[in-house]
Amino acid sequence: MKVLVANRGEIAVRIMRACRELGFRAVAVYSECDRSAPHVRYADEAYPIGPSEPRDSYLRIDRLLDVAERADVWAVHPGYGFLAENAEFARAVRAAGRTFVGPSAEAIELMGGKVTARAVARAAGVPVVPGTDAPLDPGLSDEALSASAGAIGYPLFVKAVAGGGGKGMRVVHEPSALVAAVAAVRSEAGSAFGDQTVYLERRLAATRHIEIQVLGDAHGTVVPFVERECSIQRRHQKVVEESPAAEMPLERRRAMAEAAASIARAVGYTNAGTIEFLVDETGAFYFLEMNTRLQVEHGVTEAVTGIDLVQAQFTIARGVPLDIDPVRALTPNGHAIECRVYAEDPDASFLPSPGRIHELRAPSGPGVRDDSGAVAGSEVPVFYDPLISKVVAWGIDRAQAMARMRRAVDEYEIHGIKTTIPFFRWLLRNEAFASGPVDTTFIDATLAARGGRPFVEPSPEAEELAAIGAALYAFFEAGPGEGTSSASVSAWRQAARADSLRA
Amino acid sequence: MKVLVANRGEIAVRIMRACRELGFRAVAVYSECDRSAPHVRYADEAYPIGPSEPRDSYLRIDRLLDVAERADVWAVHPGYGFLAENAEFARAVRAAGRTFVGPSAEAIELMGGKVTARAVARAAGVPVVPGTDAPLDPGLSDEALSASAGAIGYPLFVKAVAGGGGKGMRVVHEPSALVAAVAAVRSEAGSAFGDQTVYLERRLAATRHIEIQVLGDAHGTVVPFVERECSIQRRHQKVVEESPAAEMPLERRRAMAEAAASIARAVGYTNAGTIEFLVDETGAFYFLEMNTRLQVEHGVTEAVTGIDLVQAQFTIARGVPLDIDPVRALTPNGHAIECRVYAEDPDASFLPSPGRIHELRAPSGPGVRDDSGAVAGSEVPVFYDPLISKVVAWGIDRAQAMARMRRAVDEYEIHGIKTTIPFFRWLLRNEAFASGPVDTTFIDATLAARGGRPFVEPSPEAEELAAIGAALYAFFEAGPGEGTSSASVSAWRQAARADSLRA
Amino acid sequence: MRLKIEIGGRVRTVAVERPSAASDRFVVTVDGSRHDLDVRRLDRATLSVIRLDGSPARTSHELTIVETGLRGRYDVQLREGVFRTAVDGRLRLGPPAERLRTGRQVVTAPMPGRVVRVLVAPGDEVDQRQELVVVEAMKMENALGSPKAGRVVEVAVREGMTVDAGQMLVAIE
Amino acid sequence: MRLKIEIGGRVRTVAVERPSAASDRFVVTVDGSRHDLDVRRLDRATLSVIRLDGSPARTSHELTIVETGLRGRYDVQLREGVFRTAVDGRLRLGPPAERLRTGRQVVTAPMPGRVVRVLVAPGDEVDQRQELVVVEAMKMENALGSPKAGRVVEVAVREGMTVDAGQMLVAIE
Repeated sequence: MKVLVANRGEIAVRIMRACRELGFRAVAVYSECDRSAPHVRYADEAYPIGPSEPRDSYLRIDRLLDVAERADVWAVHPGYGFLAENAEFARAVRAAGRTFVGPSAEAIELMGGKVTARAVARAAGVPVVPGTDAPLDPGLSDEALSASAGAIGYPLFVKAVAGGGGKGMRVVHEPSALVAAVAAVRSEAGSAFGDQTVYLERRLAATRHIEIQVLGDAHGTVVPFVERECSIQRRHQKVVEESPAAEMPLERRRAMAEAAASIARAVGYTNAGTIEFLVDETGAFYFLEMNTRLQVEHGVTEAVTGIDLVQAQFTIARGVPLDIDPVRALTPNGHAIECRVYAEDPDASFLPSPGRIHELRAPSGPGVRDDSGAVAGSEVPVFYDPLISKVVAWGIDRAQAMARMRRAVDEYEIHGIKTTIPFFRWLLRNEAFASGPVDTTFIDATLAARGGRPFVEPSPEAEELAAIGAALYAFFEAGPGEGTSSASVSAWRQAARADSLRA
Repeated sequence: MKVLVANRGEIAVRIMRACRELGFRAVAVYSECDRSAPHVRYADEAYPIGPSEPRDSYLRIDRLLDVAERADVWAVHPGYGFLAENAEFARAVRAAGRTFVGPSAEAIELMGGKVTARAVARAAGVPVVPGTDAPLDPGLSDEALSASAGAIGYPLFVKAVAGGGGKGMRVVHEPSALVAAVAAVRSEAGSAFGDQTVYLERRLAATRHIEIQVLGDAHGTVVPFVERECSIQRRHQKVVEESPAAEMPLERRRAMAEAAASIARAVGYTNAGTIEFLVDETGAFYFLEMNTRLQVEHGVTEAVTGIDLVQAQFTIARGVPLDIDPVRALTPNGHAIECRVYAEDPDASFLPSPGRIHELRAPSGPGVRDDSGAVAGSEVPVFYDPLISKVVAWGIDRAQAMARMRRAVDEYEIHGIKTTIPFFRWLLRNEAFASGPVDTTFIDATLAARGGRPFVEPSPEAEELAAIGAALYAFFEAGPGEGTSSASVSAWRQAARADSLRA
Repeated sequence: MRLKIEIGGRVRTVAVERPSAASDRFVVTVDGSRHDLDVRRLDRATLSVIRLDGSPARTSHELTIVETGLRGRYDVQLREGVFRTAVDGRLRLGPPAERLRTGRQVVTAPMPGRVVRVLVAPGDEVDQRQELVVVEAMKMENALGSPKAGRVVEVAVREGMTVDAGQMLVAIE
Repeated sequence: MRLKIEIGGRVRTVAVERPSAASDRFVVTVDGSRHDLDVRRLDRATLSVIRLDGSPARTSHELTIVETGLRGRYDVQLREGVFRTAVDGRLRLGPPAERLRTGRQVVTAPMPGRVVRVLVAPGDEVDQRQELVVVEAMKMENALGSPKAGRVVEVAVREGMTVDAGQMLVAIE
């Protein structure tokens, strides 16, 4: 039995690990720049699918179907990103007589459109963030638009119906900026998603982003899981997640789980999905959107429930009824935190930092899990999401999980590129984060308050030690004759000569 | 607050991780060959304590006390092995006004002597393996000895009172071999432990080795934990452990836990300790011995209970009352297995294989923990225990834990020395092991049955691939001119020339 | 061996002495203050250093030194973070921090990507860190901010353009 | 390039061809059977190999090659295990397996240690795998067994002696 993993990076390795554990052979696909990537090296079989640009390889449904046929796989797992929420892909895989490890194409379509998803939630009796009930009519006059916006209230978001991953949205603080923002999001969404449709949504103040994982099987069972808190975001994308959420009364947990399950049931949802909510300061929650695939941060849920979500996806895909104790799924055992190690420079507004990883030593030991898509020598390509690995720390309570995560990010050694590790070292020592929940503006507010100061500020002692290190390195590189005064002189001369050659 | 970790290797790193999580600075000690070892690199401070031979460094109480004073630590953690069960060390640390992270010197003495420990167990109403109630009188006549042995029954063990770690014991199958065996063990024990005292113990047939972890605090609380099964042994030393034991009725678990706790209470035991039992085919259990320190295999207990035993050791050492839910401690959440990666050749009767590790890539991902004392480039010295790292796999049940461990040992890459990894790859595919408990003779019986066949038997395809790999390597090493026929000729010539130079 | 080493805009004079080639003890003097060290080179890039003096005594440090490709410029990684260093005193790591805020400054693309928004035009007054251009790369929109308050003197790209790493986007004066 | 490669006592004739230096495609022929491969050298010791033929097709393999210190002798590590190989046909990996059981055989210490027990004397008849000497090393007692059934012709150590790796302990005929 073979499985095609139609993805790359850490999630491809994660899925292949589940394949090995379940006795499936894993078939990898790779673009040109990924020939030597860890997911190819980990696979049992590997097929090239085109140039490095995603649209020429990982987004090519035809080539993926061709590999599925040549390798004769029983199932295709899409991971997250790329084609994971593409209904056409799900349909094509099934039309080819193979199993798509995910929900029905209809569920993907219904919940992938933000406005239809809001309608589903409302119909299921779940509160949604205030906003327009339907997409904006493309021919709407500026006056009608203003009236519509006024009824919702400012600040508000202009959002593309097809948007996602922090793209296709813009915040509007006052009426004068509304028309331009709608035009801009339409244009962006048209080029990014091929769909100019937009709608308006209230921007709630001081909200937390809390989501509920669900699993649904082919027999009508839907199991909701204990929530994940995902409020630490930059550019509307998560970098830190935890489970359970801090300060989550049992009653609210049950209400959110029930809301999520009723949305999933309303669309006959199968396989893994996640319902995202915004929670305001009063504790009221509002449906935000549904992700119809495995979530990046599924590991924190695995840590506190003990349920392997990827294995469960395969169980569901095979049509086997879910055998999960709903109490186990909803009752967190301890606390888990995830830090996403991105090739990004936190000291430069989290700008991507692609390149070659010289050295990579991931943390380990008690309570620490690392899911990586890179090794020493790996190149982080410019073509894809810059996620390198995900560290999950588990503890018997939040304090122990945080202490272990602090220890883990201190252990994490990666050289050659900038990563989010220095941000995590700062965050895990931050009072506000340690003492309780923070809202989704936390990183932006932090960056603004720090005014460009680096997250890890060097002490004079550390600078001195760095100078010592550079000097020792130069000493060793100068060769075995070093250490006598005459050798020092010649090293000076050598350096001078080399410089004059360069000048 | 600083802690002196009076050990080396993986356990020193494990303890230092707990130190970092608890906010203590970790002070390492090192022998000559360990200057660049991972535990030194991980530490905040590091002190040399002498030559590589253990008796000149890690066993030097005077030097350890000197470091404790110079670094001014509040506590000394002995790990396992070396001085961990040395009452004199515990006493000396405390006499110097510092905290010894372990039980009282009196408890170490009482439970470290095998005959006194058996007396404690009997007095606590716990069955012991049939044997002599007192050490053999050195002046005992051969006839009296034979009578004593006959009363116990054959086969039996001659055991040194001070023995441990598989040393200082010999099995006797028939009366004619008795006198010689007693003389041999006396002589061995005299040179190894400085104590010639021996006793006799029945060798039970087809027994399993099952042990109970306990924690005791300074306030009289003793918490027993769910059992560990440790029947996979070579040379009476464990290589694989799991928790819970297979086929363990709840009633027997409670009975064993209660027996262990009553022994601990009987000696006012504080800190971490483990009571080892033999369990026969009927399920009857017998006290074997007590280890008055942290156990190598503590990680499987941490995996199924969520309780950090090393952190708990520090909590106890500070005099803080234990705050552990006894139900959590005794109720396994899922199942965990540990494989000890030793520098030993399983295809040569597990002979040690010291040397330099060229490459080391440890497994990771869902449910897998690796506690390592080595990195690529590390030397496994000839002076110490050859344990490289411990892999623990957790699963929601035994089948999932085994599948994950199989995946993990398949992922484990280590080059340059022989390790027990090939044995684990075989074991995790072995029917007898998969289907239930095995007894302590499993490895010996397996080795005998295999008659020297390697644990991982090469397929013809694999041999062919290895030939291809060697050829490709030779091709690349021959340099960039390779690939044309003339270059091939010159490579042949080079090889011939190099050979003639060597000849 | 005597070296000039620049870190964070400050140049230090560093002397390295190994009293005996048979020993791993080094004496390194930084701007006149002396450090006794036990040094092991674990591999080409990795040093294990134990300080034999100081308070607390005998602190253990692991340092990784990565050559950046420019002669004498190393990235030194400690537990505390990464430090860009320039060895021998003649290679300046760009202008000192104070000078960054004055004169003509050029904003370049930090990675290859596509310009998705240009938010300023020549002549615009901008604040420090005000967003100038948004470049999409690695699945993300990356807003590039102004290095200082000033006036936009040149905009070298337009929306939709593909840019290479290091390519000039906007100049500020 | 043509090579003789010995693994497990069997010598194979292997030819390596790289049709174009611009491509990563290799054709390797082993004893006349041809393999088309896509080969990447990830670092000096590590190769990623995808087979372009065979059934199943396109299997992915990672191979690590470690030089043993003896010219032409490499340890090749695959997922399936480690293979000791001798390249170029002139270095034999010791006598073939059948010969191991005949003639004079020497048992040597596999690691430095201390002899704690000598269990045989010259003239003793021993079975295959019967324990001859116990060497204590690395905290363990290691019983060294006879490579074959035969007679002890020499015992070169006594209890208490310290031995080096490779030092002869016992000879069997």
